[in-house]
Amino acid sequence: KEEKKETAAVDTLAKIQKDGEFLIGTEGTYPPFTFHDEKGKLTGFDVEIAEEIAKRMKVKAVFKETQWDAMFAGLDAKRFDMVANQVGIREDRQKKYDFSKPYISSSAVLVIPADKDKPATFEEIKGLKAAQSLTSNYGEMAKKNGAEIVGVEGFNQAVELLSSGRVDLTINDRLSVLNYLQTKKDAKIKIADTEDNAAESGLLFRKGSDTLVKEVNKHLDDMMKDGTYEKISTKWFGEDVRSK
Amino acid sequence: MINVKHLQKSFGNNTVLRDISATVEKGEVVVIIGPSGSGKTTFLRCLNVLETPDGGSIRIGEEEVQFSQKITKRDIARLRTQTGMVFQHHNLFPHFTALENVMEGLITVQKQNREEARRKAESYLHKVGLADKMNLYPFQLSGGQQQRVGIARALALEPKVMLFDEPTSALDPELVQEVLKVMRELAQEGMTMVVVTHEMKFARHIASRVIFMDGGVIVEEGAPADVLETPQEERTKRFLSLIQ
Amino acid sequence: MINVKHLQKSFGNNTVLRDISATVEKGEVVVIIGPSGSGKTTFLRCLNVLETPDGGSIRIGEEEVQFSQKITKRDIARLRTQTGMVFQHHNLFPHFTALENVMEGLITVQKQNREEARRKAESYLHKVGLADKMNLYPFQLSGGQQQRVGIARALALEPKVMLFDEPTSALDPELVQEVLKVMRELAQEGMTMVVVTHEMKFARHIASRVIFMDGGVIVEEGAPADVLETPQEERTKRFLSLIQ
Amino acid sequence: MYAVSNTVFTPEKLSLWVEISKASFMPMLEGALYHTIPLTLISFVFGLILATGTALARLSNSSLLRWIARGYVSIIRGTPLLVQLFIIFYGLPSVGVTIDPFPAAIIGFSLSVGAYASEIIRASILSIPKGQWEAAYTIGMTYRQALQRIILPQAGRVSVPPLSNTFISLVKDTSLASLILVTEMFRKAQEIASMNYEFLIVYSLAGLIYWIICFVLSIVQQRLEKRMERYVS
Amino acid sequence: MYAVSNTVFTPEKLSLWVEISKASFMPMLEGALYHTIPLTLISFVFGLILATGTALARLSNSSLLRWIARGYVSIIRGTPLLVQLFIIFYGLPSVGVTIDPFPAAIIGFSLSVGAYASEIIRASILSIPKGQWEAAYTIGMTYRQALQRIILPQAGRVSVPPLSNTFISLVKDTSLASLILVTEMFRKAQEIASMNYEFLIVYSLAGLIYWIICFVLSIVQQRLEKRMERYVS
Ligand SMILES: Nc1ncnc2c1ncn2[C@@H]1O[C@H](COP(=O)(O)OP(=O)(O)OP(=O)(O)O)[C@@H](O)[C@H]1O
Ligand SMILES: Nc1ncnc2c1ncn2[C@@H]1O[C@H](COP(=O)(O)OP(=O)(O)OP(=O)(O)O)[C@@H](O)[C@H]1O
Ligand SMILES: [Mg+2]
Ligand SMILES: [Mg+2]
Repeated sequence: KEEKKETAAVDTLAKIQKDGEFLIGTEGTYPPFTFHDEKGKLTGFDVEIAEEIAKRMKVKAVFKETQWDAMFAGLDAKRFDMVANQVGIREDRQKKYDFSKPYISSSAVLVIPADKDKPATFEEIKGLKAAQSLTSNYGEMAKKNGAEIVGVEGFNQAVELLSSGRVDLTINDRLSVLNYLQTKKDAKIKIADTEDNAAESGLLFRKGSDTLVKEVNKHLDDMMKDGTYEKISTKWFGEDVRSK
Repeated sequence: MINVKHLQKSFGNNTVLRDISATVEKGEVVVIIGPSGSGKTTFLRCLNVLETPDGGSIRIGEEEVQFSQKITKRDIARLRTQTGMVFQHHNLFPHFTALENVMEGLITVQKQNREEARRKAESYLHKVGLADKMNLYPFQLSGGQQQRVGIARALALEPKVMLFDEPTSALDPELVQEVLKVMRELAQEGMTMVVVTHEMKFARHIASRVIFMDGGVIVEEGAPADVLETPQEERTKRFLSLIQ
Repeated sequence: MINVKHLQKSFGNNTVLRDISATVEKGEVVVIIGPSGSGKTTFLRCLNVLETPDGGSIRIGEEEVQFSQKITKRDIARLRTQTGMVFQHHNLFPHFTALENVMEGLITVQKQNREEARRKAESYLHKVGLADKMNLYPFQLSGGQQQRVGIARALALEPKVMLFDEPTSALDPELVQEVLKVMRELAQEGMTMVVVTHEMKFARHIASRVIFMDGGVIVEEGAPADVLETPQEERTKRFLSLIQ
Repeated sequence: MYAVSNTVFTPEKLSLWVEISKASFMPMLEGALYHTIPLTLISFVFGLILATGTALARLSNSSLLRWIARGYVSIIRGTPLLVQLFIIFYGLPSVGVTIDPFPAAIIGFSLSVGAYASEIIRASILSIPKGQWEAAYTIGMTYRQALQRIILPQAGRVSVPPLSNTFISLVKDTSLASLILVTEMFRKAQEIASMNYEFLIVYSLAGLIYWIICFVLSIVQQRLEKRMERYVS
Repeated sequence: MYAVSNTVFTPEKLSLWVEISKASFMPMLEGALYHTIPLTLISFVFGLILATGTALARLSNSSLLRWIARGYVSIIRGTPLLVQLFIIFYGLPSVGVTIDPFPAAIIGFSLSVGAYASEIIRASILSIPKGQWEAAYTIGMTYRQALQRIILPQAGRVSVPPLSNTFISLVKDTSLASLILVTEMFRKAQEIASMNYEFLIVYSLAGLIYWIICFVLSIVQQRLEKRMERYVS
């Protein structure tokens, strides 16, 4: 009991190195960032980035999959050491958590039903119904442009609502929309407008994981320099999505 | 008043009534005795069409039903209004007071108005000696009082014939008399009655006729003095020796 | 054999037994009669400590318990082994066969081995005339047979005294005799018995003594001929006139 | 299997709890009053009507009716409510039926209550002694009259305790309505937590509110039971 | 309230259903066999033990025991299972108790079954006529012997139908285990659906599998009931 108390007091990085395991929380249901392929294997951009970091730290990446809300609770409860799930770097989050340096930036796109041509631009969404997830930055954007927000669990539900004509639009992450359009050939949605003003995401840590954040940032820098990042990025998106 | 011809009733393979024929004149009190399982209850229930006979016919008052052909709900209803039934276990409606129990048939079935029904119900409860218990619920009454409410409930509908199925056999011995007293008075007023009972005193002194049933047939019938004191049949003798 | 002194029992405000004292000699058959609610059942249940008396004392065989002081589970157990009880409603264990019902007490309570218990149970079932029904479940037996199994179950434990609470009053009239016959035989073998019953014939011919209870006191007791034919007390006379 | 760490409750943590509770209590209560409770009550009433019909169908002589009722009960009880709501809200549009969130939720929950409660009502009807039917028939009542005047009032009393279970489950199940865009209480909790990231605290608070609702309900139930029991000893 | 659109079932859609069902059936079945079913069975067994203890506590003479049992039942039934699992898995670590996912799920579900089933078992014990206790006492049995040999076997029979409801609910409730990192069947469904975006199809399929499990269970229940009813007419 005494010994365990001691180890708990030690910082997260030391614990990871001692155990040889890096516990990473992720949703596992958010393609192409973190999802299961046809064989059921967990994969995706975030997963591979996290795996690469773990490799460079010479520890094993152990992924823990759960829902969005449980992901945060799990980080708080020290069930995991890090979250890799396209968590947008936002001020309110920074108050409670530490972020790595941004490892991806993506643009926002305006998505509308395929058989409509309104709204065509972000300016036209005023007064319309936008399906937005509680947890993303895009809801703020929609609100700022005067749309009426319909709260949803995630992108998939937003698409269902769009397809069934219950809402007029959703603003979402360009990369995941592109993945959707690629996967689902009979998609009933389309991209109407793109906002280049990009949002950045980072890996998420408990407050006080300074040494771990520093370590992860170092490996991220290395990856971006030696071409590993570009390789992973191109594999998933056909382009380099690093934050400029 | 009652005319039963070739009545038959089976439950599955078990033939309970085999070709019963019997007549009851207006004002007669017929007591049916017989061992357990001999079909006494089933016979009464057939008179009331709580069981549908398989064959034969029943005439009560002016109404006649042939059971060899298909019978309708209307036939059953016709026959049923002719009789009132009192069960071994009172079967009062537990959620109604004594008064409401008696009024229920008058209001719901005979569509009398509440005031009229109440007056009539009160007079019948008075008749069975329960003027002071009218507003009690069944569970607040003793077994003998419950039985008497049951009698009043049946009487209030002014049936041509009253059927009693062991009305005292579930009662404590000293409560038996109060129920028999009411039945005796009814008989003296000229009510036509068919009574299944093991009260030999009642049979001896009140019955105009006694029927001994066994194995689904009428084994012997006649004046009480004859059947009870000098039975002709072996089976009657054996049964009487057992219960006396 | 039994010695009861100043027994008292109330349920809340309702005093059911007021200072009952009575003695039963070895081999005596005492019949208790009295109107409903007079406390007959409560008296028997006190002898068996199914109800804990509020005061007085009970001695059965060598065991004596004072109820004015605090009694223990052990006291209850001591007294209880002295008596066997037969209820109005048989209370057989429905999930056991007749044989198992009789064996249960021998095995679970007296810790006899199965073979011995079976032999004993069989002999007692034989005694009550049920040698051929041993492997039937209670629901497959008639009321009279069920009561006889109940008697065998109590007898098998070889109590000093047998208590009967209206053992025949829930039975069809022609089944009464088979139970009374078993009780008669028991009495003739010298078993000490306390019997609550309304069977006047049994009281007259078998009882060594009759006790008439009313309102929680013993109103009158004595030889059957005296109490039943020439009662001294007004209350006894009234009761006897009601039930005969 | 479990490890003991040194993170325990501190005064700061406690004050955090208090602060967050204060901030989130009102919005959640609002969610409860405007959505959770109306949704529960309306669905329960419709569900009971449906359940009574289903119970009678299962007890009827028509084997067609019996089979329909059995199928309905089996499907609803055998599949998760989540899936049912999903199909009603997201599935039906593809066959041309689009229903608004609140009515869709009412339909979903009523169907669910209807299935679960029908078994309870059926059992209570069966628990009424056959003699009650017969007594009703002997005084000349029809099936319908006997049912309405004699059997259902008694069956109602018998089914209050088990139905209150169904009701309490329903209160909590309404949290699934957020899936089809009804902003009930648990949705509010999620919204609040997604802003302050204190999921544990906010959810616990939501649990507390549910518990209070259920507690109040159980008191109502006891009252009801007592009132209905006036006629049994 | 609802609108009719022109999107209806087409042959292509049907073949899509078939294809997706084929691809996702095996993984989901795996999830069911390796997680959903064991989780259900183990929790149910522990839950029943807990429930029996709780029922006896609620019927005991000790008012302390009675209050503990009442409190436990009230809290568990009054709050959503989701919140309970959340607290066990993400809340307890902050007071120093960290439990692995599978055992945590077992604890959560057992506590839940324990509370719901305790009410059922309590009612069944109460439904056994007092005469059975008395008959047991008169042949010299102790409370414990009477309970074990006479009362519980009979109460068990009475409680099979309502317990099977609890069991069926449990099967479906285990889907919440994904919240605390147990990859049960519904999690598999979510994984598959998030990859191919065919939520409606995949969830319906999951519903079908649940329904099959429940259907099989209800057959088992009927068998069990029949076997236990051999001694009543
Ligand atoms: N609803 C039923 N289904 C099947 N069998 C029945 C039914 N009702 C009665 N029986 C059978 O019919 C036979 C006669 O029963 P009935 O109740 O008419 O006898 P009884 O003369 O009234 O006997 P008791 O004196 O015990 O009341 C019995 O063998 C009984 O088991
Ligand atoms: N457990 C109990 N709680 C409260 N009152 C009771 C209880 N048992 C019996 N009584 C009351 O005690 C009184 C005597 O009852 P008891 O059963 O001893 O009478 P009894 O002489 O056996 O009557 P019966 O002939 O009807 O069996 C009655 O007023 C009854 O209501
Ligand atoms: Mg009969
Ligand atoms: Mg008594």
